[in-house]
Amino acid sequence: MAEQVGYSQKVMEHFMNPHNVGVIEDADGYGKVGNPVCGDIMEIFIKVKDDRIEDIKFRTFGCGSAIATSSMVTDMARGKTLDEAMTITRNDVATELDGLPPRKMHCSNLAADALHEAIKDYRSRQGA
Amino acid sequence: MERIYLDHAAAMPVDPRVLDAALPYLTEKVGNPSSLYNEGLTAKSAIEEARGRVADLINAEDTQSIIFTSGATESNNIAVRGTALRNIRTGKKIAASTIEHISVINPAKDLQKSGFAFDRIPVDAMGVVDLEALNGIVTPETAVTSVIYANNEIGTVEPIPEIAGIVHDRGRYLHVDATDAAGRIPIDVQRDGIDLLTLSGNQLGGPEGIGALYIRPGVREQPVIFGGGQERGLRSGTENLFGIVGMGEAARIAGADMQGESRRLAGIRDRLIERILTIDEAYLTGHPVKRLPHHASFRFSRIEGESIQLAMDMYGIAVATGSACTSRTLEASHVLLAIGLRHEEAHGSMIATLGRSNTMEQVPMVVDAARETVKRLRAITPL
Amino acid sequence: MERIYLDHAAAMPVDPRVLDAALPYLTEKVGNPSSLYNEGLTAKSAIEEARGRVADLINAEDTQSIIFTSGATESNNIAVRGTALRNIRTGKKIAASTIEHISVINPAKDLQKSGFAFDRIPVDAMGVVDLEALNGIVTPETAVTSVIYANNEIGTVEPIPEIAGIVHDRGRYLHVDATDAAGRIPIDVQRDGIDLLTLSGNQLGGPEGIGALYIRPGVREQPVIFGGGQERGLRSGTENLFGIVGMGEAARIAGADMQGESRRLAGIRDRLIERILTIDEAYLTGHPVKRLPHHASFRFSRIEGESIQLAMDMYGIAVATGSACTSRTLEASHVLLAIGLRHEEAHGSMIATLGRSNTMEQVPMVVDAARETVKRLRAITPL
Ligand SMILES: Cc1ncc(COP(=O)(O)O)c(C=O)c1O
Ligand SMILES: Cc1ncc(COP(=O)(O)O)c(C=O)c1O
Ligand code: FES
Ligand code: FES
Repeated sequence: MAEQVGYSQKVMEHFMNPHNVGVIEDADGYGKVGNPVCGDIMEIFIKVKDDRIEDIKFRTFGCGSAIATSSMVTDMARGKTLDEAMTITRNDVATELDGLPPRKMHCSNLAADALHEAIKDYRSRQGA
Repeated sequence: MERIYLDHAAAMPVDPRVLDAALPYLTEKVGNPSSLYNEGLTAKSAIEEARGRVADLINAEDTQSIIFTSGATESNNIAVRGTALRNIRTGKKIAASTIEHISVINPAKDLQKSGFAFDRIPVDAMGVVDLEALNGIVTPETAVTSVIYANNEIGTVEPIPEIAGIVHDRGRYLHVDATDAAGRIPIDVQRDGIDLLTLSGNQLGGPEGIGALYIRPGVREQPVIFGGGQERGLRSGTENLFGIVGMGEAARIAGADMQGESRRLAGIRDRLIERILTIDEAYLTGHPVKRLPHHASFRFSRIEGESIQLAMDMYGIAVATGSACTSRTLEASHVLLAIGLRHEEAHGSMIATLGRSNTMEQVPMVVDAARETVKRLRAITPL
Repeated sequence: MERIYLDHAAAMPVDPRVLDAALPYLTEKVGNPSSLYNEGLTAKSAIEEARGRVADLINAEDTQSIIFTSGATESNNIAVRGTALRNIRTGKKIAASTIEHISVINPAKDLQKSGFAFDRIPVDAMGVVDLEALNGIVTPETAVTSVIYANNEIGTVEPIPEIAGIVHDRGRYLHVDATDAAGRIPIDVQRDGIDLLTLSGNQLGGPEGIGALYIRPGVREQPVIFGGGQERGLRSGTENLFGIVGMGEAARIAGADMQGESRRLAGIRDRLIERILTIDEAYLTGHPVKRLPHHASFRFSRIEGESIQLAMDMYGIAVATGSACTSRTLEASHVLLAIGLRHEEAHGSMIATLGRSNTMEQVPMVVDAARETVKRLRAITPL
């Protein structure tokens, strides 16, 4: 009945111990998105082998949900084919995290976009 | 793990002495203060006694110059809207500093819809009101000029007597929001030249849901809320007896304890500031000297404040932040922008406001937690 | 001498169970409900739980349809001013019964200054709204029509579902002031067809300084007080956590206890009315049957209410009066005039509103005191 208060347990887990943090120096694809409204910035690096995401890392400047969605999307994408990874939506990420506060759904749920940018970057480098 | 609470500017526990004094007015000493039966007279006396105590704290010339409201937000609304509308013959202009609380800014913006001009007075990089600019902006048509006594986000204390001098030379009334300053530093409305002063009950150690507005005798006001005509017609509604008695007692205690307690907190504050500033790319916001004794505020480059708040909480420490990400509108703090920070810089703010439960012994724990927090968040930042 | 308190409609002691539930939020469980640290989340949860309990009491379709305010006066102001201004395209008309509380009437009068027409809906001699007149007065331009659920001076309960039918046929929104009715008789905003409903915390057995406004989902509102945007932007100001939790608990208790307690009080009320009416030239005001279970109101010819109140107090009994002499404006009660009493008749009013501390055993004492009081005052009246 009452509206959810604060972040879900899952968001807090990912926030406190984010997975796949860092930089891939020789990345095959790189995506960076930012939200001009509140200023969050996310970047995702991918390493691709046989059309699959073999390695993935991120760095994020932003709030709890910005960090948690980045961590979650990298988990979700790892091991997927590029086509599969392209189908991951912002909503999927939020759902996997057991939801986000409504206010945060649009502004700091950009991780899927960063992932898609990285894949597009990879594809354009392949000249596809 | 014992928690360390450092957000007293947002909400404070009620002083146990206040509770003792005010609780009977919730249970036994209940009656309509406008009625002449016994319980009503008791209630009325209690209210007038509380009014006197609040008047004493700020050296008001007349107890009747204090009206009780539902809180600082409402006091600010009356001071801005009520003064402007009642003194419309002065002119359709109002002015306020760029670092006022949003409960001053938003009623001022609302008046713009009714044709009022709303002028903003800039502050310098430390948050001090620019007196020359003030002198240029305020005119005889400015019915009310609003300047915060000390800002809640950056702690800077304004030179109110000088500001009052200019406002009275140039314009009409000076309203001062003393929500965070009262009970921390000595306020004297007569010495300071203040026409209207906002006070919060909770910020004095009293309950929430109660506040007061000092109105210098002779200043004309109109209400924002209309009804039964309580509080000289300026704040209708059955009196919040528990809140009023509590705020009165809190004002009395604040007056008696202020000197000692403020000195104690300033000691903790100074140590905290000194130690936090040893963290890489950590900066103080607000004035290094002219600041509230219980207030320490910072920014850390390249990280964001909501994350700071969440991480500090994991270490058992409650702090505030002015980050856009925690605001309802997701906009950067107008206060941090007003002191000249860029959006990215305004993001990484952390505010600690001290109170009775805080001790010098807590400082190392807070500093260690902050250091760890900054390290963690910097490890994942792309900036 | 044990005192008998019969002015529960003015101010009520807080239920001890409410105190137990709410006190921790004054002392330990303190934090900014907008913040994400532990104390903030606890505060936020407590607020949302309280909101749910208030919603349940009136069968609101959505907990978010409840906003907390500083009391019934403020809720009425938002319901009248906020609705009228936000729905100005509907038309610049508002309507209210002639027996509304002054916190409905005065904001309506203030709107007249902004060009609104303010139409009054008459009531009959028992205080029941004239449905035919209502049908004639409300038009498609009437943005909000305000009718009290049950009047505080005469106890009459209005036929709200019928009124809602007419208002929705003819005009726009129906606002109902349920300050005195809630927790006494069952209210169901969906069944009753209410768009906006005013509730008082204290009248439910909670603290003073807290109230609520139910706003049917889809009804557009604007705030009266501007600031930080709490309560969906409709009531800015740091949340009064103690008040909110207290009001929530009071709503829960009221829902659970209402049937039994109202029946008990109605028994006392009926006996009191029966016995008081044996006094010479004593009359019931308001409806003999459709009245609040805890409400007994009278008038005595040829004597004046302030004197009645003072004399009853000498016998240890606290009662209210609608006499001009006790009002701030020294005007006769608009409610008593609206039911057709002449000025002289309106003078001699005595109102008894019952609560938990009252018992059947007190009735003879009250009646004896009233009889003596009337005798005394009649002995010196020239009328
Ligand atoms: C400077 C200042 N003014 C006004 C207010 C509003 O106080 P309240 O929310 O208690 O109404 C605050 C609240 O934090 C404040 O810091
Ligand atoms: C019917 C009614 N509405 C509104 C109010 C205003 O309530 P408050 O004074 O608690 O704001 C009262 C107060 O007695 C009342 O009886
Ligand atoms: S990064 Fe600002 S709200 Fe998430
Ligand atoms: S008779 Fe005295 S005020 Fe009315």
